[in-house]
This record gives sequence, C-alpha cells and structure tokens, in this order.
Amino acid sequence: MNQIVNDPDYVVEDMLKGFIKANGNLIAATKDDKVLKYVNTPIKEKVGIVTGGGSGHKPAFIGYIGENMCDAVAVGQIFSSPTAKSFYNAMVEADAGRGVACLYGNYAGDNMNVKMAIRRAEKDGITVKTVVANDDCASAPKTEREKRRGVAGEVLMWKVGGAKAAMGADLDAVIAAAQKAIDNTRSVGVGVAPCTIPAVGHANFEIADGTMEVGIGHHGEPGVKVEKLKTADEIAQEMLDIILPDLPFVAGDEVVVLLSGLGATPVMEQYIVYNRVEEILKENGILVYKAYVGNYFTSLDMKGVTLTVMKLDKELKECIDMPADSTGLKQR
Amino acid sequence: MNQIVNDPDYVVEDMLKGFIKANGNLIAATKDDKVLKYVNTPIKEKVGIVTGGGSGHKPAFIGYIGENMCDAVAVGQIFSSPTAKSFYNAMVEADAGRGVACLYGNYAGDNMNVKMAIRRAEKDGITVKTVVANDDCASAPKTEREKRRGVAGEVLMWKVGGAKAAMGADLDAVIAAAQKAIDNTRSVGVGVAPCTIPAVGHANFEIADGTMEVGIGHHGEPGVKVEKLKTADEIAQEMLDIILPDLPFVAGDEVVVLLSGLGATPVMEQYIVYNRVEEILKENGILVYKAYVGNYFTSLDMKGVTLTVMKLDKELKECIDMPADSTGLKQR
Amino acid sequence: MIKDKEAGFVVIDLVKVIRDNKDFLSEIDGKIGDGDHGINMNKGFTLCEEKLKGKEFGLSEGLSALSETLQEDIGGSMGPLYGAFFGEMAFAAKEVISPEVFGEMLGNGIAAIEDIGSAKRGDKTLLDTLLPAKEAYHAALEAGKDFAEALEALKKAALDGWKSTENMIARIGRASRLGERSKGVLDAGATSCYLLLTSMAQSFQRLL
Amino acid sequence: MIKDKEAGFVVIDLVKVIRDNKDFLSEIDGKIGDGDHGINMNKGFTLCEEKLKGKEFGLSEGLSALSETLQEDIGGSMGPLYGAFFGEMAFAAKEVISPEVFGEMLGNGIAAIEDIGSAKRGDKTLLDTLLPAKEAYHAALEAGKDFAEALEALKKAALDGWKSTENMIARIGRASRLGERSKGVLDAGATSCYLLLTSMAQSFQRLL
Ligand SMILES: Nc1ncnc2c1ncn2[C@@H]1O[C@H](COP(=O)(O)OP(=O)(O)O)[C@@H](O)[C@H]1O
Ligand SMILES: Nc1ncnc2c1ncn2[C@@H]1O[C@H](COP(=O)(O)OP(=O)(O)O)[C@@H](O)[C@H]1O
Ligand SMILES: [Mg+2]
Ligand SMILES: [Mg+2]
Ligand SMILES: [Mg+2]
Ligand SMILES: [Mg+2]
Repeated sequence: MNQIVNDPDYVVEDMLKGFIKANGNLIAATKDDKVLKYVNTPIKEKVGIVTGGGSGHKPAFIGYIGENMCDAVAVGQIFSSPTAKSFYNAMVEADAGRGVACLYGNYAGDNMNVKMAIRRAEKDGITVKTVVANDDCASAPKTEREKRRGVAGEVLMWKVGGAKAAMGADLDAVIAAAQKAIDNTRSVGVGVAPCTIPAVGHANFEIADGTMEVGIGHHGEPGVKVEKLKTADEIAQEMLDIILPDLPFVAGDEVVVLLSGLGATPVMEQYIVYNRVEEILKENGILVYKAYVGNYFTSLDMKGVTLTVMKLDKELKECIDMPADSTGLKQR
Repeated sequence: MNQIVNDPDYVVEDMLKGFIKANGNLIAATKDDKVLKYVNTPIKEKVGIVTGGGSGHKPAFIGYIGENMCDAVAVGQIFSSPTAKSFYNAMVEADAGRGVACLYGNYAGDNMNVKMAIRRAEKDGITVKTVVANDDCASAPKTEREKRRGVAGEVLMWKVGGAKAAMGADLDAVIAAAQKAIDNTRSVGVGVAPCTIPAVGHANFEIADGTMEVGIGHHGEPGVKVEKLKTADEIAQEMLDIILPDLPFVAGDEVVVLLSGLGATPVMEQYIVYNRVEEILKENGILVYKAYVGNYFTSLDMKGVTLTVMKLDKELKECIDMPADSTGLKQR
Repeated sequence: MIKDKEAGFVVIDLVKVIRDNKDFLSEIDGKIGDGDHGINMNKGFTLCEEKLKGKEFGLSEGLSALSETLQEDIGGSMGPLYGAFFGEMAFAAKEVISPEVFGEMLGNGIAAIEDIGSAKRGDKTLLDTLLPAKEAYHAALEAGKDFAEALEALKKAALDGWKSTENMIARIGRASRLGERSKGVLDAGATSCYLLLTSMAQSFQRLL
Repeated sequence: MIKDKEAGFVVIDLVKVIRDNKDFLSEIDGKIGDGDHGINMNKGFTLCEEKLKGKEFGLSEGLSALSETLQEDIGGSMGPLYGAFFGEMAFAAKEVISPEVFGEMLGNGIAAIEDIGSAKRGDKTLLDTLLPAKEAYHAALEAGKDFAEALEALKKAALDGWKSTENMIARIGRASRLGERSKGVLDAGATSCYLLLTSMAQSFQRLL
C-alpha cells in the first residue's frame, strides 16, 4: 500500500513539524522536540494534564492538546512509548504548582517510562499521579482487568480529566474523576484490514478478504477471534455483546458512545455501524446522552472500528458537557 | 477491500440514519429523507445556504450543516447527484424569505438537477441564486475554467458563504462573497490508492503500487498524469507547482490552506505533506493565515490528498474568522 | 396495431435489459467515468418495477412511472435526462401507437434531453445513439417501409451510433475533462441507450 | 587480558549485529507483537554509533553512550530495559575486565531489567535468554573454566534460553494478552538479547 512520506524512519518528526505549523493557535513546541503543549500551559491554579504514547494514532495523542483537555503530551515513535525523558519534560511543562495528572494507556513501555519519569519529576518537587486506561475488554478477561490495554476510551478519560482540572479541582479529585471515567468505560475493536508501519513497509499481520478480526488491538495485536466478515449491523451487535455484559451496562443507564474509525475507514461506514449501535442500546433501555463518531483514535491505515461506551453519573456528565478545544475534539 | 456495510445498495440511507442519531444537537431530518437541515433552520432574516451532491465525500456535504455554515443539504446516492426534488426541498427548508444561495460543485448531474429545482422553487416565489465551485485546476485548462470540477475548495466556499449570510448580508452579497471565495481558490488532488463504491464491490480504476495519479478527481476521475510515487515533500512541491501559477498566487499574498485526506489517508501523512506545503509557500513569500488539515472532503476509501489554497482579502478573512459549528468544521 | 394499454410490458422489458447489463454498464462507465452507471440505472429501473408490481398499466402509464421514479428517486445525470426522455415519450403517446406517434414520442423525448443537458451530437453521450436512430427510423418510414422495418432500421442505426462513440472525445459530463484520454472506449450513456432503444423496438416488433 | 579502553569496538559490534538483523527482529515481533522491535533497536543502536563516530572510547564509555541513547532517544520498552541493562554494565566495568568483573556487569545489568520490568523467568522475555546465560557463565567459572570457555558456555546457554521462549506463553508485555496464541513463536526481545550476548562474547573472545 502506497504511503505518502519522506524518510520512513522520520515520519514522526515530519508529522510533528507539520502539526505545529498548522495549529499555532493551539499548540506550542517545547525545548524537547518530542513534547508539545497547549499554548496557554502552564495554566495558573490548574492541575496539569499530561499524556503520551506511541505515534500512529492520530488525533491521539497530540490532537487532544488544548483548552480543557491535555496540557502537554510526550510523543513516541510509531507504536512505541515515548522516552522517560519526554514524559518527564511533559510533566515539567504542565505543572503549575498544583500537581500533574498523567493519564495514559496500559502498555509495558509506557508503564516503565512513566514510572521513571515520575521518579525524576518527584525529585524536582512535582507531584504526579496516574490513571492507567484499560478499557479494551478483548485484551484480557474481566478478572485480569489490570492487564487490559487502553484504547479509544482514553479520549473520554482525557475529556473528563481535562474538564475536571479546568473546573479547578485538586489533583486527587482530577485523578478520581479520570479513574472513574475509565472504570465506567469499555471498548472493543474490529479490524477488517491491517496497518503498515512506514519503516517496516508491509503489514505485519493479515486480515484475509472476507474476514474480520474481533478484539484487535490498536497496534494490530491479534484479537479474540477471526470470523467471516459480517454486516455493519451484525458487527454492532457483536461489539455490544462483548461490551455490555462486561461492566455491565443495564437498562436505565445513560452513556456516552464513541465510535472511532481505525484510520482508513470511511466515516460513512462508521455512521452505518453507529446507527445500529444506538438502536441496540435503545432496545436494552440504555440512553445515549452523547455520541462521538469519527476518527478519534486510529492505528495508521488500519481499517475497522472501535466502539467505546462510558456509563455516566452526574459528575461525568458535567465533565462531558464542558466545552473543549483541541484539534481532535472541539465542543461548545 | 473489506467494507463495513449492510446492503451495499443502501449505504447512503443507513449512513443518514446513523448521522441523524449521532448529531441531534445540530442536525434535523426533514420530510424528504434525502434532505437534512440545521436544527435552527430556517433562521429569521438570514439568507439560506443550500448545497448538495453525491454521497461518499464525508464530511461533505452533510457534515457542513450547522451554525454559520449550510442550512440544508440535498443528499445523492454514492457519487451521484441528488434529485431535483431533493434540491428543491432543501431550498424550501432553507428559505427564510430572504432567498437561498445554492453553493455546489460543477458536475453535470448537479447542474441539471439544481437547474430543475430552481425552476420549481421560483414557481413558489423563492429566489435562488447559485455559485458553482470549479476549484480543481487539474480538471481543465485555465482557459476553460467553466469546465473545471469543484473539489475541496467547496468547503471554503461554504465557510465564506455561510459566514456572510450569518452576518446578515443579502442574497446578492452572499453570492458575491461565495463567488469571490471560489474564484480565489485553487485545488489539486493526488491519489495513491483507488476507492471502491460499495455497490460495485471493486475499485473501478487502479493505481499500481509505487505509482501515483496527479490531478485525480473526487470520484476517481483520471488525473493529468500517472507518475512514480514521490516523497511527501515532492508531492507538496508538485501540487503547488500546479496551483500557484494558476491564479496566480504571488509574494505578499495571505492564504488559507486546506489539506484534506481522501478517506483512507492517515492524518499523520497529511501533516507530513502540510509541513512542506507551508515551507514552500513561505519560500514564495506567501503567508498562511489559517490552515485546515484533516479529512475535510473525501472519496470513500481512496488514499491520497487534495491541496486547496485560497487567496484572502479583508472580506474573505472576516468570513474565515467567523466561528462555525458543524460536524465537519468547528471553529471558535 | 400497437395499443397503448396492451404495451405496458415494454417497460418491464426495459427494466430487464438494464438489470441484465448492470455490471457491463458500470464497467464501461468505470473506464472514463466513476463506474456507477449500471448501479444508478438499475436502482431506478428496479424501483419503478416495484412500483408497477401488481398493477395494470399501459405503455404511457409505465413510461410515466419510469420517468417519475428516475426524476424523483434517482438523481445523478440519468435522473433528469432519462426522466425527461421517458416523461416526454409518455406524454406524446396515444391510445394507438402508430409509426407516426412513435416517431413523435422519440422526437419529443430527444428534444427534452437536448434541452436539459445541452449536449450536441458528437459530444460522446447518449445522443449519439439517439439522434442517428431517430433519423434512420424516419428515413425508413419516408422510404415507404412499414413499422417493423422502420424499427429494424432504428436498431441498426442505434448500434452504429453507439459504436461510433468509441472514437469520440468526450465534450460533456464527467469524461469531458479527459480530453484525448476519453478516446478508445465506448460511452456509458450511449450504451444504456442502445440497450433501451433496441429492447423497446424488439418489444414493439413482437406486437406487430 | 581485556582492557576497558581497548574494548570500545565491542559496542560497535553490537550495533552491527542489530543492524544486520533488523528485519529478522521485526518479523519475529510481528508474529505476536507489533512488528517494530528491529526498527526500534536499530534506530537506537545506529544513533549511538553516530554519536560515537570519530571519538576514542573504551568499553564502559561505549556502553554508557548506548545506555544514554536508548533511554533518552528511543523510549518504547527497549529504551528503559536495554538502557538500564547497558547503563549498569558500564557502571560495573573496571579498567581491566576480568572474568569476575564481567560477571558482575552482567548480574547488575540483569538486576536492573528485573527491577524496571518486573518480569520473571518463563514470562517469555529477554530474561529467558539472560538468566540461563548468566548462570551458565558463573557455573563454568566455578568449574574452573577460563574466561574464553566461560563465554562459550554463556553463548550456548543464551542460545538454548532464546530457543526455550518458543514454547512459552507470554505473561508480560504486548503479547501477554494472547494467552495460548503466543505459543509457538520465539520472543522478539529474547532474540535480540541472544544476538547481543553472543556478539559481546565473541568480541571478547577475540581479545583473549
Ligand atoms: N449533459 C449531458 N447530456 C447528455 N448526456 C449526458 C450529459 N452528461 C452526461 N451524460 C451521459 O451520462 C453518462 C454517465 O451517466 P452516469 O454514470 O449514470 O452519471 P454520472 O456521470 O453522474 O456518474 C455519460 O456516459 C453520458 O452519456
Ligand atoms: N516488562 C518487561 N520485562 C522484560 N522484557 C519485556 C517486558 N515487556 C516487554 N518485554 C520485551 O520487549 C519485547 C518487545 O520489544 P519491542 O517490540 O521493542 O517493544 P513494544 O512491545 O513496545 O513494541 C518483548 O519481546 C519482550 O521480550
Ligand atoms: Mg512497539
Ligand atoms: Mg456517478
Ligand atoms: Mg457514472
Ligand atoms: Mg514491538
């Protein structure tokens, strides 16, 4: 599959340069070329929101830098955790004296690098607390939730954490809200065509024509099963069959739904799936309070969708309702 | 290539249902199931903005329904003009007594259907004037601009027309602004992988691995040449070599740049191209006043990018600066 | 003698010929267009068939239904063009479809296409099938041929007209931006039009 | 006798072995991981080589540079893990690298990996290459073997340890979500680790 790049080993660097150029109203570079921040960060009296992760997931992670969202983001190579140094630098950039909430996804590399970054930040007197997103139901049984990957649910975690911090909450309250957001969130992905890491130059896994991979990870990690390609309606059903019993979501719940394409999925197909998702939720007595449909968390040029559902309470609703301004999520 | 659909003959219908469900805060259905409108339309004292076109270009066209953008949109089948009836119904929905500006792209079907719709609307006493976008440099020589296709430049035409109408301008002023917008706008597309109409089930054209098609149309219309796949930087140069001399854009100009993916292009690749686009413009003394990078006007699952540049004057700047709220373009 | 109210099946035959050639039409359109001609046409014609199902209808009612469906439900280029074509044909039909009546139906239908689409002969469109077909039909009648023979002449000219589009440069529609590159392939609209005219002539011939 | 300041080339040999096996490492990682192990490693090791270019450096300086580059510029899992490993090795090096000194370097490096990654033997990671290699090395020395022989034992054990990952179920890292499906393929980290240990042992052997 043709890719539009320069040196495949420097796609991240090239992308960052373009991203900074195009979004000067929102995004500022920092002295670490792998750390970007919101132009107004650090924001007085506000808990800093930091995240970071491997690249290839646009708009994640840098697309969620902005007003009432993330303050600073550490950027890794394609599908590879940022360095401890960059996580540390992001924490320093985001800190305004009230501490930093580092909200990231559950991947071995990120866990290690964040841990090392926190050690350094604490030596500087910066308090950092973490929430580790693990919303991907398909990545481990419910009994081993601590092993589950973080996927598109991270967007809702940032939205909630970012809003809570913007309301003036202290670090513990921000962490508690973001943790509640992710605890109330479940996701699953379905892949119908693989992705290609530019420097590798060919897909490292296959999804045969006419088949789909249920539970696929955001880096192409194999899912729980390979099946015959189903219709959009059936895929909606299959994803909800995994998600709904896991929390569980029950009649009377109000939820946010985030349906994301994986990079090469036309938005038309995403809406076709969403149509049935909302119908099924309704049939189960579950009310969609707000829906996000689009490319919110991708995997290079993978084709497929992830479905994320978050159960709301009053606090989460307030956070979801808060306006936000970032390249990936704008809301009034 | 696997697609996530139900009945391939009803993808448009299914998508519309999902789109309405997901975006109830912005979008209202009408009695014509192929016409959607902004929830607050008709807006008192405001010229109505109507557009429409074939489907498969999401967020275009329905994604540009919203505040200070389009009021009502007629929806066609995949890559096929809406019916005259739907264009007419959209005009009726959008009219608030001050007339309707129908801002659409230069395609045979759209031209015919709009013409017939206007005849009907005029019988109802609704004044409709049109601007026909023809920003695609590659689709005909400059001497035959009236033959050129409308492509992603339509987004800027709607932004300008929508803003002007929201400012309270009368129909002639709205039409003049939208016409100026498109007259000041040039686009070109480069395709690196073809698209597949779901009901056809296979790509109707080929782009061999390692090659690219310069000047490709939004429906896969062949471009001006097929070349060896170039680097992102070279592609930026090639697109600007076509666009800049055509208006021409010259040193001292201020411009809006819109770089859109064609559906299956990772946003990362788009930013890699944008990086060089802005550099080249700068080298030519041209200042980027505002940049839009993302999937603004797509062609199903085609892979590639379109580059659009609009030269600004004071009026266009005011219109571009105006806040907007639609699913495809949100701006504060 | 062809009676309007006995010739409703002619429209059903039109639906069939489009359905049978759906993929072929898309394939041709794919070469210099966007590859959807067969889909668009088939969707409209099938929808019309559904509307007519279980009903009694004559030729003009059938053509009217086809025209309405194309115009109201299909859009694209074919909605207005074929919509107007069949609409005018229906309007010009009489209780008895004499050779002269059919000639007028054809003429009015073609005039509507020219009016809406402003294409000319040689622009590589369905007119390049229609115009020679109409002319051959009238010439045959004037030369004293009977209805069936005139229809045979129409078929022959439609075929030649259709084939002639292969070497034309498209000057209107999607393909017109291709210039020289549009040469060497048949026009999609001319193809469907050839199929439709031939089917209609054949259906009529069965009644004669 | 191996002098630290004469053994800088050992690090350059490490860079070479990673570069030569870049695609192989990615391929293995692609089976149950995300297919980038070779890229990540090669990027880090090549960057280190560039930093060292034109400089005079000994073993500990070379390993320090490698550690720093991995930690500061590479990230991923390998940045912290190999970063700490080579960092501790550099720190434990002495002017003369005796068999005992090398044993301590290895031990401290491994301890750092265990500390940061909290993986255990049998979890299908690079520790499954490292731990048996270390044990065999010490056992050989205790059995009275000389440095070169002990390194030979290390190489053999590293090979066996690497191969043993094929039948393990991954219990940590990206592949751990696969459960039974992670069986039947080698671990990527264990593979690069086998290559690195073997290269290092061979380079040392050339000095003995
Ligand atoms: N203005 C016109 N007048 C007559 N025929 C036209 C005109 N524009 C297009 N056509 C015909 O339309 C055909 C294409 O139809 P179709 O593929 O259904 O529509 P679209 O081009 O919108 O995809 C062409 O092959 C040509 O014969
Ligand atoms: N916690 C850990 N401790 C030790 N080794 C680990 C750990 N997590 C992962 N690994 C090793 O990392 C290897 C994968 O490395 P790499 O592909 O570079 O990183 P990533 O998994 O982030 O893409 C695995 O094969 C495994 O040997
Ligand atoms: Mg990785
Ligand atoms: Mg079409
Ligand atoms: Mg077509
Ligand atoms: Mg990996």
